[in-house]
Amino acid sequence: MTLATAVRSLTRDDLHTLLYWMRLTRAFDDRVRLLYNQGRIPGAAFSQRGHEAISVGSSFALGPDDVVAPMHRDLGAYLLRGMTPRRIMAQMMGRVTGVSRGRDVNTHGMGDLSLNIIGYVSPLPDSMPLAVGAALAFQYRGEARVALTYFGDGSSSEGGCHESLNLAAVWRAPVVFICENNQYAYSTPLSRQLTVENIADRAAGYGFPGIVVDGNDVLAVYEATQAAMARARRGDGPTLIECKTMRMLGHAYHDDGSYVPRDLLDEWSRRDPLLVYERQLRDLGALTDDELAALDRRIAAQVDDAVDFAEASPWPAGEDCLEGVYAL
Amino acid sequence: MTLATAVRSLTRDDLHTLLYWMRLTRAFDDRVRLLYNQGRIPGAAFSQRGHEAISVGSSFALGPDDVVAPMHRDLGAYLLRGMTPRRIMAQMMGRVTGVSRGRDVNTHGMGDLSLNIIGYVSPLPDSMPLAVGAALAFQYRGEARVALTYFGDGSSSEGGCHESLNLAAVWRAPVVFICENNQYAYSTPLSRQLTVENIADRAAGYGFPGIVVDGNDVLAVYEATQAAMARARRGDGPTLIECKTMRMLGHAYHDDGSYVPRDLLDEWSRRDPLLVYERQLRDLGALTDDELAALDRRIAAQVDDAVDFAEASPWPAGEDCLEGVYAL
Amino acid sequence: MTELTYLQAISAALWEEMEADERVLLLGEDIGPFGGAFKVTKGFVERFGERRVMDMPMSEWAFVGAAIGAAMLGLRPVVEIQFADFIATPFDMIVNQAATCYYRWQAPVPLVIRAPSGGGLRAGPFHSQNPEAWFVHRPGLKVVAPASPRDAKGLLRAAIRDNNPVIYFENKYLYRKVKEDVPDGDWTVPIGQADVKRRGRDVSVIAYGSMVYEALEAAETVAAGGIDVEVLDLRTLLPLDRDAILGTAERTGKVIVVHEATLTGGVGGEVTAIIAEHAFELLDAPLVRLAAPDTPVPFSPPLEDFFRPNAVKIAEAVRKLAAY
Amino acid sequence: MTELTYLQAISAALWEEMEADERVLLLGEDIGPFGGAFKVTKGFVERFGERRVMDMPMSEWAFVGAAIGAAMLGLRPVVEIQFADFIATPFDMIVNQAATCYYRWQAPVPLVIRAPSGGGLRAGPFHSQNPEAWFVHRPGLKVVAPASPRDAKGLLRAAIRDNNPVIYFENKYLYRKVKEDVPDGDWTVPIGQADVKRRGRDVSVIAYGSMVYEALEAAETVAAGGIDVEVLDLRTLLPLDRDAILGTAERTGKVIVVHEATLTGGVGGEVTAIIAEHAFELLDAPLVRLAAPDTPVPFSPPLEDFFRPNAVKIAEAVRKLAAY
Ligand SMILES: Cc1ncc(C[n+]2csc(CCOP(=O)(O)OP(=O)(O)O)c2C)c(N)n1
Ligand SMILES: Cc1ncc(C[n+]2csc(CCOP(=O)(O)OP(=O)(O)O)c2C)c(N)n1
Ligand SMILES: [Mg+2]
Ligand SMILES: [Mg+2]
Repeated sequence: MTLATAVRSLTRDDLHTLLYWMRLTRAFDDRVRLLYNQGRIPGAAFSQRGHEAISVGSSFALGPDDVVAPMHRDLGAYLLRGMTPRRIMAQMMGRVTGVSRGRDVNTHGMGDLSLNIIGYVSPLPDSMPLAVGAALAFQYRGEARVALTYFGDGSSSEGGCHESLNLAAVWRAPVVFICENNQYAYSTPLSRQLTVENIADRAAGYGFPGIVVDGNDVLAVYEATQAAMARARRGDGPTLIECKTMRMLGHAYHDDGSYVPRDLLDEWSRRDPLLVYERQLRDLGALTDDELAALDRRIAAQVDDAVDFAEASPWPAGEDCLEGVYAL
Repeated sequence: MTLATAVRSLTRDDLHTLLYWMRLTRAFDDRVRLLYNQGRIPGAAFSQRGHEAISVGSSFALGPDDVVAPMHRDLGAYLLRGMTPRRIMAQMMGRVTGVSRGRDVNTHGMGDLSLNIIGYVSPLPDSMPLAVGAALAFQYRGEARVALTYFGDGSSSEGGCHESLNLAAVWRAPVVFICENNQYAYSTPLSRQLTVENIADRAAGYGFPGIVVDGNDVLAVYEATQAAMARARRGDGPTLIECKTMRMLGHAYHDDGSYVPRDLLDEWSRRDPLLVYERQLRDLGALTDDELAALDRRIAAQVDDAVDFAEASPWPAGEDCLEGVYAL
Repeated sequence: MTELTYLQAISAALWEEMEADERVLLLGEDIGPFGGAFKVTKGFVERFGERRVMDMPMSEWAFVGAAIGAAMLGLRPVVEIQFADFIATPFDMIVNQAATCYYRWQAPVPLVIRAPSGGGLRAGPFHSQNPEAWFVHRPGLKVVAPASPRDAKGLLRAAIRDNNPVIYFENKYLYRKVKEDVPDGDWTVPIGQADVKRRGRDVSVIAYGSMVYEALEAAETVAAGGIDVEVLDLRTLLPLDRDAILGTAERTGKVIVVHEATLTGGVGGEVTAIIAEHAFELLDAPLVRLAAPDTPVPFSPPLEDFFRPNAVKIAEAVRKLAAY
Repeated sequence: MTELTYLQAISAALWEEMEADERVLLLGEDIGPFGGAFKVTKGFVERFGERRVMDMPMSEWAFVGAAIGAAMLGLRPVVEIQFADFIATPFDMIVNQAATCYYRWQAPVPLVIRAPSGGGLRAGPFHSQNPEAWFVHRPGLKVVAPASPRDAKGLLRAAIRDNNPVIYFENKYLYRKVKEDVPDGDWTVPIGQADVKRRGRDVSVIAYGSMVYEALEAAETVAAGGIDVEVLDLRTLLPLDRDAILGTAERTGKVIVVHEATLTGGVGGEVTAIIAEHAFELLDAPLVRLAAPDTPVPFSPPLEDFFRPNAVKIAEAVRKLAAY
């Protein structure tokens, strides 16, 4: 999407909405890191830095009835789809007010069917077939809804990735797969994971389009997703969109990520998705200093509020763990 | 391989050796079907008809130290690699003299490391990573050996297929994968399994060659495998060879295969691998009626002998089942 | 009442639930035109169409996962795993995904996985397994293993209507071997209730699946010798019917737990432990387990006959225990 | 003697076996330059090179399968599954392939699968599991679960030298929490032998993994009240050391079996059943199991603390049983 097209298809409000979600994602994530380092978040938490354009740009393309199955670097998708910072922060802290009521850790298990969000489990890429199944339900009932899900470069090597892509192809299912190629699976670089340049090229093996986009350009991600959603909604089946990016911090906050070459990070930090987008908006004359400052103030207040809410929320009672293993 | 090339690279003896293994495979399989129908073979047995050129042509390309992991339609490979008709028939009948001593059923579990044959388990495609691992062992010790294995069109949809191909690629492992595309997985036609013309095209997603050959032309299969083996031995990594063929009978002998369209079978019966090869040899002037008759007599005698041997072999004693669960 | 074989009872439950509830659909390998490896779904695609009777590519992990996703979005999928032995392939999807979604984020997963299990058919190590114990060790799942046509039908109906993932182990050996009158109409066998299939005073045999028939046969055999055996059919393996287990232990004071699965780590250990913990004082003799020995399921008839528990072996164990 | 933590003991065993035997190689995710998620293989790639310390793409099923193939062809691979929770992914390859090749066609599979297991670390439902019971129900596998640094080292050595697939459950909670003098030199702890970690006359606590320490702590607590507890550390879960289990039951007549895994279908059932079958007459009280409740492993500290068995709960159970 050129800036020009973006401006044609998106209102100024839309452009600011995107900015808001990206910056909220960044600010929330920065706070999580801080809290984690202060020992105020038990367990672990995944870094989001570098992934904001992907999670926000793609989920912005969803219609209200579409379903999304975000993964561990898709904080932006959860937020954008209506999961409040309060609930998510309480989730991070294991409080009863958290999405999973203290049962699951960090972004795991943050599903809410009333928001059309499917939560994820840790084994990867176990959300892919769920999205295909959601798409199957839409087809089954003749609904014009689409399912969107995500997987990493590392997860692309798992057998389940292949099975899910193939099943979606055979069913011509209304599903969009976003591959977040951040060049590492934990500490393992691409060179030890696969032998091809683009994961998206594998889509040819399933007979549907595989597209490569700049994962640090929120408008590009949005446009590609939007087109793929439209295609799926038309009944033309799945699309695989590979977003090239870089994980800018460790895998999770206990990991300093020091195995990533410094200059690779330097190079990508110049392409920081927030910087890129801010520059685009300014070039368009669609963002003023005051607007940005006001937005950031609003965001900071929201994040503060989320932390206050979470820390004021009660811990679950021990014996609560026994309840609700089975649905009635 | 044109006939002319074949004649250049293969001796008349070689050509007759191929003929022998193919016709032995056919005769043995025909006998198994007969015995099964007579209730003389307990359990089940997979049909081999149509697959003779693939199993024989590919395994003929193996050097003595190479390892093969054949599957359920690769009777020809077991025979060619030195598993005697006697042992195999006794295996089919569950006798102590069978390859697995009565423990496993039909072609399952017919491994013998002294023959460089890896046996298979029923879940598919569970031999693929074993072949990759054998190839890893060769690399590890710097041995110029190659591993060869097989999988079906149906098995190509399993996640393990993808993982194995990718792992082989990342390791540049000396392994050759033969995809036996017989157009059905049990009763399920290709159209319900995948959306692309050639499974071999998926090799592009792993950065190694994917080749399509006529699976009913033993010389073509041999030539392609031979080239792939040489490539692997040179250290240039894996190859995927897709052999197009047709399963001419039911999945196994309890299945009449009546779901396969009659005219599809008719069409392919004209391309019967034994007929094709016989014609090729006759065109070359490399086969006389007398030779063929003598060969078939020799084969019939061998199969008779195998049946006699198997039926004269003792059943295992019940309590034998307790022994040998663990290696010392 | 209609006389049905075990297999017909399963088919009937599927058929009737599909007639009654548009949300029910079937996924599995070769279940469409072919009617399934065991013909359980013969005629289904003709009646319900390919939309509701879906032939799957070989990719158990993904189609179980897709069934989970579809279940979350309002369908009620019934998946057939062609042989229970292949349930190890989608294992992760079952134990990590299906079993935990409700606990973690309150997403019900109304999913049934049908797994034809069991031996005695000369089918070797990979078409004869009884892997139920793995799932009994996974909170969030329910596990059933009916023995009679009546229970097969009633439990499958209950499983389809349950809002949790239910693993339904159907015993292949029984498919065409057992037959009984099954009531018509809309009734279920509640998940979680064992059933006393024979009342007796001297020894309890607790069993499930094909072993229920072997136990009943053994009971007849020893009855001639004056031993009165009670046979408890567990029917559901998770949750186990603790009251029924303790009840039979209390009534006879002597208990044998029988299963076709291998001994070590099997469901028999759990049942035995429940009794040893909660009915210890009522016992008149050591608890006894009778199960397959700890080996893969061997193929050759003499080996499999030795391997598989049966009425003769049960009768022997009953006699010994009665004499204790 | 060298003082080693549990983690150091594991590293040391790997290191020394790699030094001693060129056939030993390591496969796993992030085990190379990164040194593994828990740093067990820190420094290994520098010493042994990428040929012997292989970082894997995420494809557990295939790399376990490749390890099986390599093992058949003469290598002795040690695979790290990053968290035991992910062992459900290559489950088929372990239970169907690795476990059965020797039985079926006499191909030894000298393979070790290291699986860091256990909770108490606020890691939630998928980084805290204790899935050992699944494998205990699979003939052809061996399963070990050491508690002490000494056993961790000796059992890992024995596992690497064993010609069968061994699942080695290492308890993450213990990695840096326990430390002891470990003898130098070439010795092993034989697979299949339990160990009495504390002698006592009144009550036996049978445990493994992290629960051994909780049991020992509980024993100290109740000793003040005059209850003398014997603690048996199973160490190997398949094959179980029947003699040691029956021996401790005989000595005290009162047994509690403890594990961190969830109760139903856990290894505790098997151990309890063995006693109820073979030492019934020597028992002075009902058998008792103490395990995690039947739920996924919850994350939040109060939930996990409630969920996880510990010394306090064990001491309470011991007091109750002693008073029986
Ligand atoms: C089946 C499975 N194996 C291993 C892991 C451990 N693990 C968690 S995240 C991760 C790396 C994931 O890499 P990628 O898919 O590229 O996603 P990223 O974290 O880079 O966004 C690994 C190995 C897992 N979660 N699931
Ligand atoms: C994991 C797994 N799922 C299902 C089966 C049951 N099954 C045995 S053979 C077969 C079809 C195999 O098709 P293909 O790979 O094309 O091989 P073919 O039999 O056609 O040679 C199926 C579904 C199996 N063996 N393994
Ligand atoms: Mg990544
Ligand atoms: Mg096929």
